Amino acid sequence: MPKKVSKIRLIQAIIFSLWVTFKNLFRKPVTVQYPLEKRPIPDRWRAGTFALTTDKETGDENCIGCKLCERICPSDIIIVELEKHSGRGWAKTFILDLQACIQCELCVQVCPTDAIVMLRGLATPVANRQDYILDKEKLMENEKLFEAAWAAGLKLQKLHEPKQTEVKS
Amino acid sequence: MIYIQGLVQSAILLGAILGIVAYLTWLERKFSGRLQSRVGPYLVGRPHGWLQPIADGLKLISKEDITPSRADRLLFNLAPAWIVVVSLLGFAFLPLTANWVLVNMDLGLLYFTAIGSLLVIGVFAAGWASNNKYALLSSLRSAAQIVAYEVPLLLSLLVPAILAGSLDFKDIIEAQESYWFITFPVIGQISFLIFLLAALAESNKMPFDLSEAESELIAGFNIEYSGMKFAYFYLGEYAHLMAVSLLVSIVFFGGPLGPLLPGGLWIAIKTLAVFLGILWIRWSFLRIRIDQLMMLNWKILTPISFINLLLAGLWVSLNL
Amino acid sequence: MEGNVEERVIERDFGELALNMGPQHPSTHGVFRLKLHLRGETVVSVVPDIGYLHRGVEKLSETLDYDMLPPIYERDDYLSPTANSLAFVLAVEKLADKEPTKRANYLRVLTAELQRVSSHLVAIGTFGLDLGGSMGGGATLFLYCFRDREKVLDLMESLTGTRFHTNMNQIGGVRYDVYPNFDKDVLKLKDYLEKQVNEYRTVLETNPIFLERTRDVGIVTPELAKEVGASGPVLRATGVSYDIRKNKPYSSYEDFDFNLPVGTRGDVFDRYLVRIMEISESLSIVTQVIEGLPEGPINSRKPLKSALLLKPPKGAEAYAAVESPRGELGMYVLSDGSSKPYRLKIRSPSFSNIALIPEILPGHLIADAVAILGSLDPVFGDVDR
Amino acid sequence: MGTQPIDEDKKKPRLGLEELGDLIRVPGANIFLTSTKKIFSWAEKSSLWPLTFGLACCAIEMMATFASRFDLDRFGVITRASPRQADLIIIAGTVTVKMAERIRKLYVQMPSPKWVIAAGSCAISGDHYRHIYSVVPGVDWVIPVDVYVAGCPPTPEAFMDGIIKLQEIISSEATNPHFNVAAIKSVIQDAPNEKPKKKQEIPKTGDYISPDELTSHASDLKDSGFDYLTYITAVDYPDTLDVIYEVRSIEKNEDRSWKVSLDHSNPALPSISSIFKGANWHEREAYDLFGVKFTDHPDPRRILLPEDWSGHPLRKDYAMDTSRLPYRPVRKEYEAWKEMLKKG
Repeated sequence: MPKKVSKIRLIQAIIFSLWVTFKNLFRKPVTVQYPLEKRPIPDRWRAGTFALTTDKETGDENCIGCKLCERICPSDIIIVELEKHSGRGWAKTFILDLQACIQCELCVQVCPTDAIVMLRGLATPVANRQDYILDKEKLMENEKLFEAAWAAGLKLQKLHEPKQTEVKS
Repeated sequence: MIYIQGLVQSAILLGAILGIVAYLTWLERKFSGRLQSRVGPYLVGRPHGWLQPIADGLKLISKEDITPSRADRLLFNLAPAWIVVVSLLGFAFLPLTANWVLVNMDLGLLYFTAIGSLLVIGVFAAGWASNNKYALLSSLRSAAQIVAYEVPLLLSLLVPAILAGSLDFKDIIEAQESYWFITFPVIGQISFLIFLLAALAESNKMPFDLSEAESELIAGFNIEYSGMKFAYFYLGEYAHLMAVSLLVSIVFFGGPLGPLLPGGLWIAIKTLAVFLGILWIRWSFLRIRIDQLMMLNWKILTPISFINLLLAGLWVSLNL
Repeated sequence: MEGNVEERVIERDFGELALNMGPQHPSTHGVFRLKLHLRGETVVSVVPDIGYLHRGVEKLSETLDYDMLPPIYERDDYLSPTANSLAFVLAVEKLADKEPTKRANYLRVLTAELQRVSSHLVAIGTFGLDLGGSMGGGATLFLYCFRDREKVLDLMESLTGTRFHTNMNQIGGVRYDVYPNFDKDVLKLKDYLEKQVNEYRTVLETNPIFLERTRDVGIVTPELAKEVGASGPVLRATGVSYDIRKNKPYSSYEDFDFNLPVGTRGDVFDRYLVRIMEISESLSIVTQVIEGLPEGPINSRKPLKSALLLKPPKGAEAYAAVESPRGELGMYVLSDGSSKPYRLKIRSPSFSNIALIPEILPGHLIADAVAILGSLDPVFGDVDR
Repeated sequence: MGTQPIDEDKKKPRLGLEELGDLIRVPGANIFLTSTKKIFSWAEKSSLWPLTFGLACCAIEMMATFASRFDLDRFGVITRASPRQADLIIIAGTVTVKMAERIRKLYVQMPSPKWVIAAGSCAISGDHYRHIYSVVPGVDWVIPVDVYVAGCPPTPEAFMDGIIKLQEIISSEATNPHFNVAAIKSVIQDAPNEKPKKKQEIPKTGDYISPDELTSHASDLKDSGFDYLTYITAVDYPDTLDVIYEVRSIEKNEDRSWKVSLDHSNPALPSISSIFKGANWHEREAYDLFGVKFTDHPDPRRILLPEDWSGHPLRKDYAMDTSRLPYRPVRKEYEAWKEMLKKG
């Protein structure tokens, strides 16, 4: 608890607060000049938009229409319709309504095939809110636009897998 | 003929001042930006946003002009004009070089402070006419504040006047040939400090910007003003600040006096330095409370400036 | 304008000026409305009005599964999101008798303490804004605090992917593990912040204007604070040394060694002091976490699948509280045996702290009222829920 | 109010230059006027002053965008606290019914031309709160929006993208296709009447006392050192309405909790706000959300919801009053939009 400040300390304090601001006058500003330069986006970025991935070798969609993401979404913005042919499930429709997304990444976490990922790129602002409804085509296109973030379903699930054997004896 | 000459001169002066004032707002934004380790205006007129004041001005012109339905229309529209006119009037008596002044007057210093104190009428009218409680509170605050701080302001300005033996700016400048009044031991510095504080209070700048206290009274007396009328307040505020800086540089820093460079340049440099100093103070301190403000004035500044004035008078009369 | 001049500005009730402050006001810290009655500039009486951000989270909880809920609560107290989800997760773990792993506990402490730092930096910054306006030194303090907060946010972003809505806590553990070199980043942050915090302390605690504005303003007595249920820095500033982290340790807080800054007079200055001292304490906890981070899994449950719904026993109820930057944040959960809570009550610290306002505001000037409100540091997502 | 969709376009023509162009019949006048218009729209986009106005989490991120690291001042964007001097209102956060009319008022107070950015999921659509009784599903039910910025909360970069997008809109002078509420009005339906669930027994635990003992119980506890009121809340059990109290002794580091069981038809019990001052607000909340009446309460008003609200939302049988708010079924809305797009 500070005592009553003496006169000399008072003047000191005034000079010190002027000094603190003065010091900053000659420091380089911390500003990142956004449209001109961009700050690095970390690997685990999940403030961006989404994409549906395709298999690198076969070119098939990864989504099997299992509806796990639809079930887990707290915001209830994912709509998946399942159709079955050629021995596996496919998403007939896949709609992700970015208007109400809370970017919790739960859909990514539960995905058993790494089909839905978050991207290291921002969703562009729109003048028409319907433009934020991402249907399957848009989500597939998104994959080419930005690179995917670190988190993917299988990776996260492996991280959460309780270790089989105790490490410590 | 003399009228036309005066008209032309004042038109030039007016244009120059308005241009300078517009760019002072830009300067403040850049300067405060650097103090706060950011960049300030940059993208409008790249680099460094030198078109920013022009954009602001043009935008304010094109905005809708709103008069609240229950406002006092006459006063509401008169107040911004009053503020601008009064703050520009001050420049008429301030010498800009050693021998160039629009109106030369024996009582220049007194007249300048008299004009300056008229500002309060505009502020009060604006606050009252807006029919808004925040504006009313703000205008009451600012009336109390400006009227109270006139006392130490004038008393501290009288010190240089006594030292120079005249109220004429020309004489004051001439008297500083040998030394600037700021360097006068004790008396000069005290009167400078008191003047600075009182001037900050009078022009509503931090730490005394109670009438515009954003966190308390939202925007103060100009809360209901939009578009160009608001721009007038902005303009008036900065013009007044510039006038005060100019006055300080003349009365305490020897105005146009200085080696090598021409007088006009010296006065510009000094004014700018004082202006930046005021900004530096502004962006470094918190606001004080209204009762503390009044306490500071009546219990500290006014007595000290009285004593200071007395000392100055004694010194001058003993030397004579 | 014709008409009675007095009638235009002055209310008819005995010369008092009724002033409406908010919900849009620069210094109400969100959407808060105060109906002030002024005599001159002195506040005679005050009627607070809340609920402008009432989003019905408690109702929403009854419609969602337990596993979907933690990210929802992070939007409540948006300055320290993990504290919210932590309280919920602890309550559900109590309810369903799940024990998180040790490493998960440490990581929960880590994010919670980092967010306490960032939250207190916002509190001090906006407090500066209240005292100094957006066109002066207050703005400078605000911007410095936000500049330093960005460093914390950058760390959170590299750890969890977003700047503050981390979604770190999950029932049974945490979502993310630390990345390599995380400890170096944390230590760098600690060194930087400690230097900055010391600088702010020297500037503010000797600054005559700051002292005049804050000392002996808005005094809360310990009795009043207890009766109203104030918690956090507001309670500790009155001299009551009570902190859930110390008194009822959760999430292995008992492993860490830290002090509780306690005030003496319960005024605005003490509340500021407790906050800024807690920043240093939190930084020390963070280093202790980094040093003692145990190996092991980060989650004790099987990986999240919507097929594996958590169903606590019927009729089980639990109350778990954490020390959020604003005070005791508790969650009361009642289960009806299904995968959704039957009833969820959020005991929010800001709600109780704000209830002090009608008690302490009268007698102060408007400028003090703003300072007092700032020193209570309410978050309206937390008040209104 | 929130329920009334905005059909009329709010924007006035800038400066009324179009009318002027018709009056002046000088060759080249129109070129002069278009270039003047261009200059003014450049000025407008270069000097956007937003209102100091934040609602929730997004406001914190907005503040961060104004702060040194991102510094919106570079765009010429500085905040004004008075709506009269603002050109732009950034809706950053959830819009509730209680707040909606204030937002409308603020918007009306701004001088035109004026712009609106809806930042964050809550402002765009109401987010996960959009079915909740007190939340407006998207601020465009209240005021017309120019730019939507997604995110929860949007990162500062997204905010700046939003500003840039708005600048593009201003300089292109495109009339923005505001969200057409009428188009989806057909799919807005009444909130589904929740079927009363089967009354299942939920076992109760804890100390129950009768309402008559309440005040004496509370004051006894207070005298014995339990002077800290933690919380008061209520639970709507299938058969009864229970009020839960919890107090604490800081010295002993102990909690005491007790419950009072009330009947659904007339839930009334004495107030303890004379014993614990803090009970005042907690009891008001219990009244507001559950309809528990506290007989000698000093200030028996609603606390969170507007005064004229009907019903007590946390009761299990509460049906949403759809005359106040539209209920938004996402899927149906989506289908309607799809059809609209198909039609062109």
